[in-house]
Parts: sequence; C-alpha cells; structure tokens
Amino acid sequence: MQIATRQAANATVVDVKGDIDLYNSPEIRKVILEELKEKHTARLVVNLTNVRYIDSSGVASLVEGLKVSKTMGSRFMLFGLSPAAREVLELSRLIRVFEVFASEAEALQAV
Amino acid sequence: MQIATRQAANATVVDVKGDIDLYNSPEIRKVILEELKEKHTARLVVNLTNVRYIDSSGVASLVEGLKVSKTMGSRFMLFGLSPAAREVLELSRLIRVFEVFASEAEALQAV
Amino acid sequence: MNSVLKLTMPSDPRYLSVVRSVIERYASLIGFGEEDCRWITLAVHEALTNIMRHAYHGKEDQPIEISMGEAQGGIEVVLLDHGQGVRPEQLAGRPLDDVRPGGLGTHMIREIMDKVHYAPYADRNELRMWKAKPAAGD
Amino acid sequence: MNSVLKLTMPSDPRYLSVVRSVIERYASLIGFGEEDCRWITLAVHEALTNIMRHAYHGKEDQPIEISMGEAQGGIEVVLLDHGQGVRPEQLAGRPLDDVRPGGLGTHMIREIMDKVHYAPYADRNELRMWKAKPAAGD
Ligand SMILES: Nc1ncnc2c1ncn2[C@@H]1O[C@H](COP(=O)(O)OP(=O)(O)O)[C@@H](O)[C@H]1O
Ligand SMILES: Nc1ncnc2c1ncn2[C@@H]1O[C@H](COP(=O)(O)OP(=O)(O)O)[C@@H](O)[C@H]1O
Repeated sequence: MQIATRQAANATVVDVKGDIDLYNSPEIRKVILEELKEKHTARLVVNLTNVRYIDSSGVASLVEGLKVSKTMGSRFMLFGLSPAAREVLELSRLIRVFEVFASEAEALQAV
Repeated sequence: MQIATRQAANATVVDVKGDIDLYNSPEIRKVILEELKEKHTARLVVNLTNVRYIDSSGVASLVEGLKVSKTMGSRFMLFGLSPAAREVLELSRLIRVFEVFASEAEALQAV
Repeated sequence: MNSVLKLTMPSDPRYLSVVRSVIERYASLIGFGEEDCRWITLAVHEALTNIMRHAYHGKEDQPIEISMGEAQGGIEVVLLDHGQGVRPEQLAGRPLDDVRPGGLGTHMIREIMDKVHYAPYADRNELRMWKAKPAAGD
Repeated sequence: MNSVLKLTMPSDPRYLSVVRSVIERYASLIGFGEEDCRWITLAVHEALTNIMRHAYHGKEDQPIEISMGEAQGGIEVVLLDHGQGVRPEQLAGRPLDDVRPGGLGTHMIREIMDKVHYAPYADRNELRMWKAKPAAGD
C-alpha cells in the first residue's frame, strides 16, 4: 500500500493505493489522525480510487477518522470506492454514515 | 482456459483464452492436431492475445503442432504473444522456430 | 471434508495478501462466481485477522493452519490456531447500528458464510466455515 | 531456510494455478520485481509438473509439499514428494537446439534459478531451488 497527501482547493486529499488490511491500516490511521488532530485540516478527503480491497480494520480506521473529524469540527469525505470497497462498507452497514462521492470534483465542491 | 476455432480469410484461427498449463494443454493439443490431421487445414493460426501464462507443456503442444504441420505440408503461425508468453518461448530457445506475428491481420496476410 | 489444499503460515499480517490470493483462486476453481470469491476471501481474511489479534494477541510468529476443500456442495475452510481460545458465545461483535471502530469482523463472517462453527479444544482452536455453491444455472 | 509458508496439495494439475498465485505473491512480497516473480513462478510450476508426471506418473491424489522462505538474501522454495525418485544426473532435459516437444522443464528451472539441488532420499524426494534477490537499487 502507498499513501500520500496533497492540497486540492479547500481540502487535503489522502491518496491511497493498494489493499487496506490489518498489515497496513495502522499507517492509514496514523496519516488520517495526524491530518485531523495535528494539522487541524478542515476538510479531509480520502481517495479510494486505487484501493481494490479493504478489510474490517481498514473500515475501522475510516470510522475512527470520521469520529475524530466530528470531535474536531472538520469534514471527512470519501470518494472513488471500488465495487469491492463499497460492498464491504455496505456489509458493515457503514456506507450511510460516511459522506461518499463519486469523484474528487464532487467531493471538493460539496457544501 | 477457453478454446474456439473460426474461419478467417484463407486460414483457420484458434482463439485461446486463459492460462495454458499441464492442466489444459492436452485440450489445445487435441484441437490443433484435429485441425491439421483431420480437417487438413492449410493455414492454422493460433491467437495467443488472451493468454497470459504458458508453461513448458503448452510450449510442447505448440511444437507438436508445428511438427505435424510440416509433415502435412500446412502452415502453422502464432500471433498476439504476451510479454510473458514470449519470454517463455525465448527461454526455451523456440521463438525462432515459430512464425510469430504481431497481429491477426499480419498473420493472415503472410505469404 | 475432503481437504485438498492446506497452508501453514505465521500469525504475521504481512502474509495475509498471499493467503487471500489462494482462497480467491481456490473458490473460483471449484465454481464460485467472481463476487462470491471476493466475499469468501473477505470472510477468511477477517477470521485470520481475529486469530492474529485475539488468539495470539499480536504475536507474529505463531502458527496458523488453513485447510480448504469441498463438502456437501459447498466450500469448507477450516482455520486452526494454538492461541488463547474463548467460549463460542464470546465470539461476537457489537450491534451494527452502533457506529464505532471495531467489532465488525465476526458479523461479516456470519453474513458471508452459510455455516460458522467455532470450537476451542485443549490443544487448539478450530473455526469451520462453509458456504454453499451457487445452484447450477445461477 | 526460515520456511514461512508451507502448502500441501495433491498431485492434480487442476491446482497448479492456485499454487502459482501463492509463489508469485510471496516472491513479490519479499522484494522481487514483477518479471522475476513471473520467472520464479514458472520455475516452481515446471518443477511441480515434473513431480506430477515423472515422480507420480500422472496419479493425481498423491501429496506434494511446497515450502517457501528467505535464505541468504534470496528466495528458497523446497518441493517434497513421495513418488519415484531418480538419480540426480537423470534429471536432465534434451539439448535445446533439438526442436521437439518436451524436455524443456529442467532447462527452464536451471536457467531461472541460481541454485537447484535435487536429492532422492529413502522416504521422499527433495528439490531445493534458490534465487538471489536483486541488489538494492536495481
Ligand atoms: N479467533 C478469535 N479468538 C478469540 N477471540 C476472538 C476471535 N475472534 C473474535 N474474538 C472475540 O470476538 C470479538 C468480536 O470480534 P470482531 O467482530 O471480529 O471485532 P473486533 O475484532 O474488531 O473486536 C473480539 O473483540 C474478540 O473478543
Ligand atoms: N521430479 C522428477 N522426478 C523424476 N524424474 C524427473 C523429475 N523431473 C524431471 N525428471 C526426469 O528428467 C527428464 C527431463 O525433464 P524435463 O526437462 O522437465 O522434460 P520433460 O518432463 O518434458 O521430459 C524427464 O523426462 C524425467 O525423466
């Protein structure tokens, strides 16, 4: 898995590439929490376009990001879910708690 | 693996899809020998565009087809080799004994 | 079960992707469609991560054994570990409508597989999972 | 070798594609590039088909054990069978410039791997294959 952050318009985008599983979800968790807690990012957008596979520990990291963002008064968004990633969020009944967008443009424009 | 034959211009094309290995090379061998020996096909063209993987038993079936075609006075051609399939034929020093074309059109036009 | 493939691995999350590829290929080979293969792979993966975290408490050099085969018109996957077992009723997640991290794995496993049976023995813990093959023509 | 993954399979060619995916993923995980992974996979595959055809004479229900791990800066793969062994010098193909079907597998294995060692013991035959990892920065 590779993970990188960049600025785009009014948001910070976290680009993730590869599988998110127990082996590497601690890394993605760390990046997300750093952005929210230390850098006080107001809008954090996670790009899952290049993520084929996500397991429950990956989902847990996203849920944790969502919870922290609420505490910090920031916005936490996802976009580019593969069918497999979407299925996993649906199976865990969590798809509805996230703000999910089809594309980066839609996520950045969301009010 | 899936295998199908069709007529194209002056030749019979064998379309192969999937991996060619010990498990299914007997099937491809059978189709090739049937075309050459029973149907007396004058030009047999094997389409490897959708073959990602080929092992030594697959190579052996192709070599057998080539030998039989020589005995029968027919022509035996290959096209659409993936990098992996080409590497295997190179490793076995057999690439030079086959007539290999880049595309179906080139194989059909070959004189 | 007629167990045909058996894989032994250490309890190190590093190898999870290798194991996933075995499960996914094997399920496909015996006749499951692409989507089912993904689900089965996810269920086995979740069960493996549970063993790593809960039975072995994150120790990465402990043995896990994965057997797969066909049984009664379906796929059967059996996981063995020698870590800390729990009573079967403790193997349960949290209610799904409570949004917080964690507690999802056992739910996913039960939703995906048709039968799940966990048994802690004196010398090992055994988790058996079974899923029916799609009816012919599906 | 510190063998980390061990796979047990029957001598049925049906399962070759599953085993290939394990080898390819494992080689990639420990640092081989895409092309090397394909080569290593091909070598192990060829060695497995040799066991199926020559040691077990096509019988499809005999056990084969595949262990993989890292050793001396490379990948080591060990194959075990309980079929008919041969003297190591008989494990040889035909000259490559003689164009005919067959006799390619052992050549491929030797060209791809850096070390190949075959040993027939009383109760088993053992084939050890080793290939160095690319130097860092390659
Ligand atoms: N293989 C196992 N061995 C021991 N305990 C387990 C095992 N799998 C699950 N459990 C127990 O069941 C609980 C629920 O597991 P799960 O739904 O996967 O969520 P999580 O692992 O995130 O807690 C775990 O917290 C643990 O107490
Ligand atoms: N695992 C093995 N057990 C016993 N004999 C073997 C084994 N592998 C190879 N051989 C012997 O070595 C010969 C050459 O093998 P190979 O180069 O793979 O070509 P082929 O298998 O097409 O004959 C075989 O014909 C066989 O006699």
